Amino acid sequence: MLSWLLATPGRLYVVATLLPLAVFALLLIGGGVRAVCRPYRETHGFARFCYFFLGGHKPLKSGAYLATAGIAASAVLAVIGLVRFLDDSHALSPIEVEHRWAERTSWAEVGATESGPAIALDLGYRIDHLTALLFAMVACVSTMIFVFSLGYMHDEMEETHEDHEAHVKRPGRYGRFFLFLSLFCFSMLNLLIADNLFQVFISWELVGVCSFFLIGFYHERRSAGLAANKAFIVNRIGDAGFMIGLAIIWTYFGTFNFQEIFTKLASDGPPMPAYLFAIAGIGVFLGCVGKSAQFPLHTWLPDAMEGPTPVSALIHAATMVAAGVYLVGRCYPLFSPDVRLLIAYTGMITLFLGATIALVQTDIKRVLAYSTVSQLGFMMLALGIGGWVAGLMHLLTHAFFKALLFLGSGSVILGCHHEQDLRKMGGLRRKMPITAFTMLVGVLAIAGTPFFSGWYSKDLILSNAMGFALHDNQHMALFIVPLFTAGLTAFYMFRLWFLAFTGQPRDHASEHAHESPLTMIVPLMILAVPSIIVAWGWPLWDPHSSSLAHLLEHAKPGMANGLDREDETHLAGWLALAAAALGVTTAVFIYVLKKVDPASIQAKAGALYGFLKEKWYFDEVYDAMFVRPTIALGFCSARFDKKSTPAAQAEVADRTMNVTSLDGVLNVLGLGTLAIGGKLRVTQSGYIRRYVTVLMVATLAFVAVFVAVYFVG
Amino acid sequence: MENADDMIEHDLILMSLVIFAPAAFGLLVLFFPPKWTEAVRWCALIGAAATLILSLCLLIDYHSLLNRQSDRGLRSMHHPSTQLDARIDESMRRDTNAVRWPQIGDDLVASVPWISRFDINFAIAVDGISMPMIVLTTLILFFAVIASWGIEKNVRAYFALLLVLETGVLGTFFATDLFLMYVFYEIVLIPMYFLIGIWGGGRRKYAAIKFVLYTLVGSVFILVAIIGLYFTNVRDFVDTATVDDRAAERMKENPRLSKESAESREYHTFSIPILQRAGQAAMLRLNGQGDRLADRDSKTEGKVNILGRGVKTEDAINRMNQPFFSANFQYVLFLLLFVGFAVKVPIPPLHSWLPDAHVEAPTPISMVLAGVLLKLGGYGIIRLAYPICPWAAEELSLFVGCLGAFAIVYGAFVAMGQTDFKRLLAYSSVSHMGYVILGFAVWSTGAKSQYWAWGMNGAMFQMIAHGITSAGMFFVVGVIYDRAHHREINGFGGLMTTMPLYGGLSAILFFASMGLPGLCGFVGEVFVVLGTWNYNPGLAIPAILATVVTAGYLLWTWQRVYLGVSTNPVNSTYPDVTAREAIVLGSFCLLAIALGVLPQTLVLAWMEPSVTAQVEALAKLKP
Amino acid sequence: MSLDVVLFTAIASAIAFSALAVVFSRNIVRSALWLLFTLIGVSLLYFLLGAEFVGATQLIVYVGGTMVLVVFGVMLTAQQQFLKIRIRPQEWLVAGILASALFVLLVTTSFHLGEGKNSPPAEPMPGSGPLGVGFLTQYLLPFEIISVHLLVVLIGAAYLARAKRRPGGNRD
Amino acid sequence: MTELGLTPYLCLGAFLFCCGLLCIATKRNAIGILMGVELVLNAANVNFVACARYVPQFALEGQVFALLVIVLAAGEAAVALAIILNFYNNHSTVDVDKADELKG
Repeated sequence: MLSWLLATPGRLYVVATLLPLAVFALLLIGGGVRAVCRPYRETHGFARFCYFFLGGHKPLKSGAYLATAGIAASAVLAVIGLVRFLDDSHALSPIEVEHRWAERTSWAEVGATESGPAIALDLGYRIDHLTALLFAMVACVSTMIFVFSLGYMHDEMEETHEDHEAHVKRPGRYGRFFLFLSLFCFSMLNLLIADNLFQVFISWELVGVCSFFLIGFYHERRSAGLAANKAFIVNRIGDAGFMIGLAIIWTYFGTFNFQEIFTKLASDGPPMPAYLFAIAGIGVFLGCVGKSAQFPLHTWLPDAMEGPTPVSALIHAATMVAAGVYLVGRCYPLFSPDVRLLIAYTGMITLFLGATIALVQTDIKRVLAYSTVSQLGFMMLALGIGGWVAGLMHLLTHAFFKALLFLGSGSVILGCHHEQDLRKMGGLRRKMPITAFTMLVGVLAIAGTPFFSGWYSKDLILSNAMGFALHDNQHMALFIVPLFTAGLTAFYMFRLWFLAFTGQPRDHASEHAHESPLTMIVPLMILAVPSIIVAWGWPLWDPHSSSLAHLLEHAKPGMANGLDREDETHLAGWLALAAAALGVTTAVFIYVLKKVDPASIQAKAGALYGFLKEKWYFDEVYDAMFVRPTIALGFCSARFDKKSTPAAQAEVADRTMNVTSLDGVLNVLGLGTLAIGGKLRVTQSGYIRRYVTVLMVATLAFVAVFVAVYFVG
Repeated sequence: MENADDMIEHDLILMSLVIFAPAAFGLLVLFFPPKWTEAVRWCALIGAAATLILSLCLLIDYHSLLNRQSDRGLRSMHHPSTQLDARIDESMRRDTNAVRWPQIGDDLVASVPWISRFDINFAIAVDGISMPMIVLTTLILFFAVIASWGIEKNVRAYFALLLVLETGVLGTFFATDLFLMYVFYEIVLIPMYFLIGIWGGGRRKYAAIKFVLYTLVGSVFILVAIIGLYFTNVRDFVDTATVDDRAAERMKENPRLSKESAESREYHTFSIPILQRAGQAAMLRLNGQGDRLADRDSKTEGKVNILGRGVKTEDAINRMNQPFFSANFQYVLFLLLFVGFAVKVPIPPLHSWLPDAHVEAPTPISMVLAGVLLKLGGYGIIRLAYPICPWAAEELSLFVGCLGAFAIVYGAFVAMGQTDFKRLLAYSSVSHMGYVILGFAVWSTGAKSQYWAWGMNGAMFQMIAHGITSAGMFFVVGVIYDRAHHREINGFGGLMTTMPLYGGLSAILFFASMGLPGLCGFVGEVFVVLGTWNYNPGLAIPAILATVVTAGYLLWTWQRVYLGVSTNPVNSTYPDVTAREAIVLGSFCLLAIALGVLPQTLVLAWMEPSVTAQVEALAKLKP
Repeated sequence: MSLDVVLFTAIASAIAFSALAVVFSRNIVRSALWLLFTLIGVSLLYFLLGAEFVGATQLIVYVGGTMVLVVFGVMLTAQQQFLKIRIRPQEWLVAGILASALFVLLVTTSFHLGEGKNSPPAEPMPGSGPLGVGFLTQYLLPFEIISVHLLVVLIGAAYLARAKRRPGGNRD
Repeated sequence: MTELGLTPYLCLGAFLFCCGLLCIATKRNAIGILMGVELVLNAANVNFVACARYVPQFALEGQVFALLVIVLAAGEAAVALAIILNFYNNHSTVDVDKADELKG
């Protein structure tokens, strides 16, 4: 086994990816066996042994530890892999690196005919700087979140747990949480190391399913069920677009492998008409929009907050939603210039949309959800305008501090006995100092204060935006809106912090708040460190000198080189800083010094406040435009196919001769033949004389024919 | 020369055993005294298990046949001599001069004269297209027998009919003689009528009669086509030696027959491979490429060698003025066969029998109906309709493709509007079988013929995958029906909390039928969609968007049945799945995962060569 | 006007008249009587045609046997109300039209058929000798069948006409 | 009038045939129908014997046929009469229109 591992270092990553899958399989089988043995635990000795060995009535704690150990091991492997890959890439030539860090096998081969070899769908991995960095980030963040959720999900341990929202008694589900979390980690890591679009698509949908199960973890709550469905279906719409892109690529390139596609693209351009190439690009981007909750398909992310907080932290902040940005970065050459422009504008709309809605949210997790939507908008904007490195760097830094913020909010919620409403919190600084301090770090980082990781990446994005806007000032909005939104971001993040941690507790929940246990505090502190230092580079005060940026520079696809136009004069940096400062001062002005009462602003804003509170009415619009018509179409086509009558009248309905539905046509055919039979019956009247008359007519006819044929003819 | 013991054809014995073992056990079950219900069930189970094991041996046999003759080079297992036509041609050649070359016992082709007057023989064979269907049938019937443990009403008759049904289905898949296939195709109907009519639900009579009449109309179409085929003189596509032997035999039987001259000798047959060659010749002629016809042994490039040995191309061409080789006869023949099998698939305008049959049939029967009987339609199309009239199939491929795409979208939307769980699954079967039809229709030729190979293999795989997921899903409904005695989706709720194991297993089946990667539903759909775009994007886009609607209605059902808290308290009193139910559900889930993760090693390795060979044979006909 | 033409017209007109009388007479007994005259007319026709044996058989079997049966039937069932059963005039009309149309057609056929054969051939009709030989050699099979047929008819008629014993004493 | 040809005989046969049919179609008394049948049979016989007379090679067959018809007519009349009497005994009527139990 070890020899296989050391054959090529790339396999390190394969093992790291498969570890969570192994854990998932183990937990699944364990849970299954336990469930099968439950009814027979009294009668059969062996079943009794299995049942209690696998945890008996109380869910098993060791399952969770196994899962955490699994993900921790893959995190260690990831870091080792990163280190080895970095020095390999320095020392060896690209071909040599290619050989050691990329492999693939065929998954399904079809069509091996005389006219050519079989074109195969294959699975494989290929490690480059981007993958190595992201892999390490995802693994480490996941490990932190696993450790955090050991503590957070503690109340799922009891035998009968009373769900505080759905008020129903149910057995604890501690093991199942880690089951789906490990499956998610596997599919996320698999997505990163994939070397072809098909494998990305497979893990794309697997990740969607894991988010479906995790959002719907508390499936007694009706809202959780609805949110899970919504998330999966909206993702599925994105995946449908992705599949259309895949189909076009498959038809014209004949392969899904990134390298082969990029070399063919670089050598002789897209082998299909321009509009089809654009559609392929848009298709793949639609997949990313669905997954990263960009403008048209963003409505599912805030509802995904129904899931437990570690889920929101892991899936809906750090990793899954980042997958969309990663994919845009990975298949960058696939996007033609005008598709890139579309990406930029989608990003711009999303970031503005997310920020404005986050301003008025009162639920702590919803604020963070919308801030995630907004930050993802920033990344898409950066990628759209050619700032490949800026976008992906922001992806990396954002993952750390957003995970920190979410975990902080989790600890706050647990501290305040499952209270999520900011208006009921206050003054938690004194009761939960460490959470308060670590969240402050996160808030500072996201607001873009200097020397924090957020500053480096956001600054780079804004300078790219400025460069792009100056270069082609028709797109000036692409710089103005993000600048303004940077200010908004600072405002709503500090608003959250001040509402939660400063002032006096406004509700008994926040009065009796208590600091979370150690297993939750340690991850917060550990995550606070990278939120500050991950993007540092020498010299410290120069935002463009981030070490992370240099690393990512290596992985930039060839064609993206000429695109990014950084503004050398740091003007964008200063402007961003000014905007952020403005945002912070207004927040302090309103929430700390209480010069202006927020309620009065709401009164003045009136309709605008309602508009923002209702999340720009997207849910209602989509419901009216898509959901309700589809269901209506479903019901009327069902009605067209068979008029569903209750069983009692069904017998009669089938006898009536009206074509009410496609199925009715059949009944009519049947009854028609019955009617014809009825008519023919009448001719047998029983009177002999009538039969004789018929006889005479018949003979007359025969003789007439006979005469006509033989004698007249 | 072959040694003596090859004289006995092992493959004939094994194949006939697989076909008739279920019927034998079925009859055996009838002799049990009525009170021994438990013994009857176990006997039926042993019968089904024996057939399953036999079919698996056959699969291993077939796999080794492919291995033995595969050239290890580029295309392992694709050696032309392993293809069905080559093997049948070889065994027919050995028939004629049996003295020098006795039949080889392991070529998995066997033919015993049955009604020699009309040249109908008990011709059975196995290749990559029929083998997966056979294994699927025995598998699903085995689980259906396990699922039938709850049947109480006259148990003996039930199991006898079920096992005879299995014989009918298996026979259809084995037969390479049209007449034999038609006989087995009809045998399937009678047990099905009684199974639905006696053990069914509320309006079983209506459903049973509707099912049988509808399918009979379909099979009448097929019968007309078969007779049309029989009256074609196909002497050019058989070796001249065989034709002369046949004429000599006829002379021996009734000497007073006027002596036919060598020229006017006729050869009529029901054998599928020969009719396939005639169909291909018709396509060449109608495409104006008669000159590409060549003798079977000629090696010239670009020629299609489908004529019998010793037949000259010129007189083969001028013998082609029979009706069979005219355009409208090909159209009529294809439409007859296609509509006949489309009723079975079913394709929307002709699908009205499926929801009623499913709703009224008992659980094990709707498992069999959905898992196996729908595949008869698909198998008929790929085995008969396409190879025998390729020209009309190619002309109408857009029409067939549109039907397939319409089926997918229509099935999905109608399923969304259902409130009865089984009716919903019936329509979802219609939608999934739409992929199969779409996969067949994506006719692309020349260098791009590989995309059609993807479509066809996707369709075949989708049939297997749908067989497993739909049978599993119907069993899921059966389990909850045994407890709740109603199938109203809105009447359930919160089953995930009351029956966690049941919830978990049905989650796997729900997502498999939704086409989640890593499970079997995904593989078929992706192959078909990837193959379709090259043929016509207008068909691929609805097929792709329909996956969203499929996800919609399945998840909506999932949410109403499993999530949330149930409105009426009785839902929370249901016991979790028993061991028996867990075995069936568990094995379906295991199959779904295994086929989703390893399609190549488990299925494609031995199924794909035959499907691709058929695609290649038809694709090279078009210029 | 040779002798047989005169004879033929006389007999033919007699037959025709009595046939019409059978049809149009309302009383069943009177029509039975006219039927008798028709049959006798026909046997005379046979004699005219030179088929004496057939004429004789007709007289004996048909007139003697069948007519007696018919008369028996009439007598046994001749209750008052069945003597004159009326039927609606339009049935007459329909039947009349059809019969006359048929007659016209048949007459045209007979003119076509009878074109070439105006004069009767020289040699006489085969008498009872050749007929007897014919029956026992060439037409042996129909001869045997007809005998079996008569036996069956005999048994059948006897069985059908036996007086039914009503349970609990008979009527008279 | 020239020689007596075959046609007059055939016309007579046709006339008898039509009268017989007319009689069957119009009589409501079962015996009346029986008489109609007798007329039709006689018409056939006339044709047979006439043709036997005028077509030399048909001479023997014609007479044989005529004889057979006569014998058969006798048998048929016997059976018909038995049926009618039976019907009369059971339903005390001979009117044909009453015997319509067999209607569809």
